[in-house]
Amino acid sequence: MAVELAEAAFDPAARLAAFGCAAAEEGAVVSFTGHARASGHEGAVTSLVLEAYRGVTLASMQEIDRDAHARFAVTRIDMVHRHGRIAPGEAIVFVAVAARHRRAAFEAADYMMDRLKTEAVFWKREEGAIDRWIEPTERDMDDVRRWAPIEE
Amino acid sequence: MAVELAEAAFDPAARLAAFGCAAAEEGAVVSFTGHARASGHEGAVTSLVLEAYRGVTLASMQEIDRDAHARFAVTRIDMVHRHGRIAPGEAIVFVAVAARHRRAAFEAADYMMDRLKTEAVFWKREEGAIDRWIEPTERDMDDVRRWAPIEE
Amino acid sequence: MTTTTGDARITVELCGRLADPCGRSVSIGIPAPGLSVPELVARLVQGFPALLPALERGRIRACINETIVPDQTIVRPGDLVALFPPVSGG
Amino acid sequence: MTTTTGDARITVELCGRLADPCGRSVSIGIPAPGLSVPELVARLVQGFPALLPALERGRIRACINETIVPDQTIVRPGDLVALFPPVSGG
Repeated sequence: MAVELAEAAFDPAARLAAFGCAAAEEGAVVSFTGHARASGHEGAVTSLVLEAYRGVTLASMQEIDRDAHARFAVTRIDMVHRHGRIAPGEAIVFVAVAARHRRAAFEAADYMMDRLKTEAVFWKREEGAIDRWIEPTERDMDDVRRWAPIEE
Repeated sequence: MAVELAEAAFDPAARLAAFGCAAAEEGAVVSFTGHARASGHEGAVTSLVLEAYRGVTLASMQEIDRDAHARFAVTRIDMVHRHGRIAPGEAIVFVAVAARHRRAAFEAADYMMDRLKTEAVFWKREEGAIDRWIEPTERDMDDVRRWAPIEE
Repeated sequence: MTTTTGDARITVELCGRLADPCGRSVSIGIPAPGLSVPELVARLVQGFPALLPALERGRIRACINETIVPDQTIVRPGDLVALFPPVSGG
Repeated sequence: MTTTTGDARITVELCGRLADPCGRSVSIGIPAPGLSVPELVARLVQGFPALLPALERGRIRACINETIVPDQTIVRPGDLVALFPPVSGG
């Protein structure tokens, strides 16, 4: 499936519909959608701006997709991440994972989101009451450390 | 949101679309869809039959929904589970969870699925090459034991 | 079809795989003061020996009047009784 | 705008919050044999003191020709150079 960096808004439900499932082998489909919130740490947010860098951003997403395939017994992954200006309520990121068993699907989606939060090449700014750059939180760093490196 | 026991087929993507998100506070939406597979442990499966029991089945689903709300910082849950005869590829169960933060959404969905697999009042039969009843596996029992009871 | 007698008859619904040997419900006699769940199961096996293998395998729970109950609960005439083999949704 | 000199000029793209003090890119001179990443950062601060607070905070990584590189990597004239503050998607 696709790993996609999108500037335009997208519809997570349409994405899930297109993802579907392969009846022969995929018993489980997990999706995660991250939405821009209308309230940040510092009050009202009028938009979220995601900056990407040339080919490096998409490559960082593709690496996370590859690693999830290597690490979990999943059959297909769909990943889309927006850049540019995002209005409150709009989807920023969507991942869908299909697998034979639910645990692999949950874990792969969780893993990809932890890595997207801390390693995907984006810089994120909230605009609104106060403009501020958002960097990974301590919690985000703790989350991603749950996934010990796999042995080669 | 709804906790629903449905006899007719439903569309997980339409369900996710209807679930949406509240821009003010819901940054994360996780969905899980369990699909009937065309191949079971004993070969080809032509249909999956889910038997429910009077009001007890829905009540068991509602209890899982209530417990997830009590246990995780989630804002809304949608849960639908089919009974009756289900064709390969069709959705059996769908849960969606909205939360301010992604970890709560992932954990609540994971938790609900573990409990639905082992505690929701359904009996499940694969029909096909060999007809067989499906009961929770050792793995399912291990999965649900990950969630230690919360202290009252 | 039934081979036991008692002061009153109740219908026991048999859920999931428990319906395979004898159908989805059977009728048996029980004493007017009622029986505990294990006593009911024993009486059921007495009346329907074909149920024995199914009732011996896995944890069987009773549901009385749409509530899953502990084994020491007394089943009384007039109760809506069902027996549940291990459940599994999803 | 620049206060340093060298054998060649390169443009350094400044990503995320690094663009706040001086804009999205600056041009500086570097010696023809190149510089390590910390040396480049030091030269940048020399030329653009307003960048110092932003470059001192958090782990800053260099990206050369669209690849994130270790600090000991040598930046040479002609390279496509960017500096990355900590990233965060999702």
